[in-house]
Amino acid sequence: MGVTQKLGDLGVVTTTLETAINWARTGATWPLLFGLACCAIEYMSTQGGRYDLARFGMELNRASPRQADLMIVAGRVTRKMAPVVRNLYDQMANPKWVIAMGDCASCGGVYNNYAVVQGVDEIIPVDVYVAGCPPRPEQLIHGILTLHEKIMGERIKDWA
Amino acid sequence: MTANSALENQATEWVGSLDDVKNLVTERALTGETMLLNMGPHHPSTHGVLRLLLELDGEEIITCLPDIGFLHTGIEKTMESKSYEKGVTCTDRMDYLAPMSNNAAFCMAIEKLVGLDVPERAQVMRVICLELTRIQSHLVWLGTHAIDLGAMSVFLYCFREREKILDLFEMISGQRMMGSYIRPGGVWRDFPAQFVPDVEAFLDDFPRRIDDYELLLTTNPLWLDRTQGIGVIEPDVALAWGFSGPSLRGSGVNWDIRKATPYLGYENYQFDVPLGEHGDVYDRYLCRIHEMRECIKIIRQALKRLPEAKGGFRSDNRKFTPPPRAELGHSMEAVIHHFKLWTEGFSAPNQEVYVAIESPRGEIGCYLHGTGGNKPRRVHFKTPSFMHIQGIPLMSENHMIADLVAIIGSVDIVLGDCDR
Amino acid sequence: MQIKPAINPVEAVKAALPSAFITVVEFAGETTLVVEAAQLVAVSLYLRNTAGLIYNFLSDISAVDYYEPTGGIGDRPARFGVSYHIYSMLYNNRLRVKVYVDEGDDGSKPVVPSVVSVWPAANWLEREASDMMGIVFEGNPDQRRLLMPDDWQGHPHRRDYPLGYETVQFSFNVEEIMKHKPVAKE
Amino acid sequence: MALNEFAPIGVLLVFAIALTFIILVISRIFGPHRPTSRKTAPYESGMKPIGPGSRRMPVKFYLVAVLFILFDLEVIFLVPYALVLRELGLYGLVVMGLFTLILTVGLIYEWKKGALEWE
Repeated sequence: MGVTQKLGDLGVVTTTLETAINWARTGATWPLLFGLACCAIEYMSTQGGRYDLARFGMELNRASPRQADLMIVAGRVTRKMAPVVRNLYDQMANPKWVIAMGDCASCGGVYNNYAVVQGVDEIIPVDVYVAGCPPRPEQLIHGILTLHEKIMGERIKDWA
Repeated sequence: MTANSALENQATEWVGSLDDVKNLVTERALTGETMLLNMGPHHPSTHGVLRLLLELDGEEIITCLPDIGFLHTGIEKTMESKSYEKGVTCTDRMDYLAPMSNNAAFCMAIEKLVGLDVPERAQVMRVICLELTRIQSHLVWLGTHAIDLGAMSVFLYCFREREKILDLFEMISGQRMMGSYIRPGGVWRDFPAQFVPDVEAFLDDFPRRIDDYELLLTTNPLWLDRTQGIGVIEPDVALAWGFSGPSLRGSGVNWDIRKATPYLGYENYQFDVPLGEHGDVYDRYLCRIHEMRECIKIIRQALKRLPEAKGGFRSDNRKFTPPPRAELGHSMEAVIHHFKLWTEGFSAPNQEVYVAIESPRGEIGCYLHGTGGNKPRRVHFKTPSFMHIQGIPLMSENHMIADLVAIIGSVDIVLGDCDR
Repeated sequence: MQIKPAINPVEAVKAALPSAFITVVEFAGETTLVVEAAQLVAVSLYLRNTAGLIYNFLSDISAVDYYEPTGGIGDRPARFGVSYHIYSMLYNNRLRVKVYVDEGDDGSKPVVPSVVSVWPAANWLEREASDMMGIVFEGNPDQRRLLMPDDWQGHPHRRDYPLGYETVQFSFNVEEIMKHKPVAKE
Repeated sequence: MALNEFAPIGVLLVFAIALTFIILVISRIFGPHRPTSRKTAPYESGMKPIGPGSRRMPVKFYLVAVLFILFDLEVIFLVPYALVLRELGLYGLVVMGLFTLILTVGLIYEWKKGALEWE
């Protein structure tokens, strides 16, 4: 019988190192300032006063990939932009996650033509897809919460 | 080979050649005296994915080469494979800060091509939507322009007001930004009863908000130092390089399409066009702030004209506009028109038209060429951001990088608008 | 200084440069002046500098491809039509100057003289038309591609260029598509 | 006996060194290191850099740096004076006034010389 089962969940007393690390990582996932198109404007509204991403510790948009640990691909990724997106993803330090915000980033959306990469998962691995064109701020926050649940479930050796 | 040695040899011997930019930059760059820096697609202050290849002597810009196309989504090619009614939703995503002015440009081009009439009530509704879009677009411009130059709080205030306008758009079109509310022949459906009181409530409260922004910025010495005398462009140079809108009026050229070639009944509204004298960043800022106040005047006059405007919210020429649902129950022609319009759409002659209207950024022109069938042969949008980005090198000669940030903010560019 | 009253651009060009004038088309209140491709710069300079015209603002350059999938080019004189939308700020009237060019018989690109010397705004507009339609504007200072990546093959806005449509993924065909969809692992 | 007045500074020193040791050294030992060639490439807004990274810096930067250090030291000298402002009274005011006056003359000289302008 594990300690938690015997004593019940005493919060920080019976927490595991893994949960503590994951809790710290979800507490302040700093997004990369990476707005491409219309979803970036909706992303700015989410950062604004009414929907306020600061509640999730995410109000600090890091412009350089070195200091960011969450890349929100907000907008349509074109053929000319694809190497830049891959370059930025490579230059981010582990642990890093990706949210494909909007239909254009998730599956090419309205633009099924020569110029747009049909879904950003063709160039970088994506953790959460947020539907919508552009997704409402509530949809994006729902996507972020889904990502937090995913992070809470991760093991230490995934990133070690 | 450990990490830092990889960094060392990468920095010293740099493999690659300068010949592709040889004829564009001065020879000082080729000898290595000046530095070539990418103010690239991923940069906090380029308002989107614009890449500026800068040749720098220390902080000073020698040459600035804009490189666009990072957001070219082939919207015009996609619209060639869609019928006219379906093409309206594509235009929303072009200039994503002013979706309704793209819709209006495209729909007015269709109406001109097929000779479709727009009832007076629909024109007044369009004017209200366009002016609300102009306010919303200027708020995003002011927010991002101020945050680029360090005024964080203005960004939050502007987006607080913008949320109110987005609620109004959501009430009439169901979508906050990409409403596709303006359709060929008029608008999608009538205003809900709650819309007009809400707009009046917004208009009563908004002038006080603009005074707050002016209080924060207009007489702020920091703001004046960063914007006055920066990015000056003379009127004739601006005209020759195709500037339009507040960027052109900032240099003192009195050209506003709503006044010069009135459309949608703009000749009935009294409003004045703000002009700048020096054509620097500060004058363009003042023009747009003043323009926001003018929009309030226009919307108030439009709201007064709305009740007695004749006609419905959309033209009832059933060849082009689908009949309302209620009519389908009891009239055979309505079912036939409904079926034809929603399966194949209407057809337009094999001719070309060009319609230019005043979008918040400048003159947006829609060149539409029909094929005789139900799909356009060619849709080409002449967009203001395209010309303003072409003009950035003119304004940024021997300025500093920090001034370039102010210049980019002042010409209010949107990359979706530029690359289409 | 007494401003000269506006004169009709079509008559003025027909009188001043008769060899350049081909036809005029009136449609929906717009006048289209079709001119010789070789004399385009002369006509543009004339339209911009003459006292009664002063077309000093170049609004837009649009290139159209008249290629018909069923073959031929319909009733047009050549496959490519480049139309220049110019606007006179003084007299507040618009005009479209149109030029028809065809591909060279050995498949070489159509050539149009550049009007950058007349209106500097045409620089990027021409580069976009040449990038999208494959029309060479000789005299344009920068011949590089503008919107597409530099190593892109073909000109996307030509009518015979495929749209690049990929079959949309639904529940019934998800297996075949996932087989050859390049999903990035790491 | 004067030694124990410096005790708090000693404790502060120990804490500072311990903290930096914990942050830097331990994270370098236990943190995972996977330097791929793309990750260590210099970041230039997502594009490949043009031109060698390290090059001759323009002299203007050096000029600005020296001026900054000059006036920074002046402020550092003012800080201890601010602590004992009451005790020194008029005498302290005159001495420090002279000290700042000399540096202000230097400031005016270089302002007129145009060293503060960037060109």
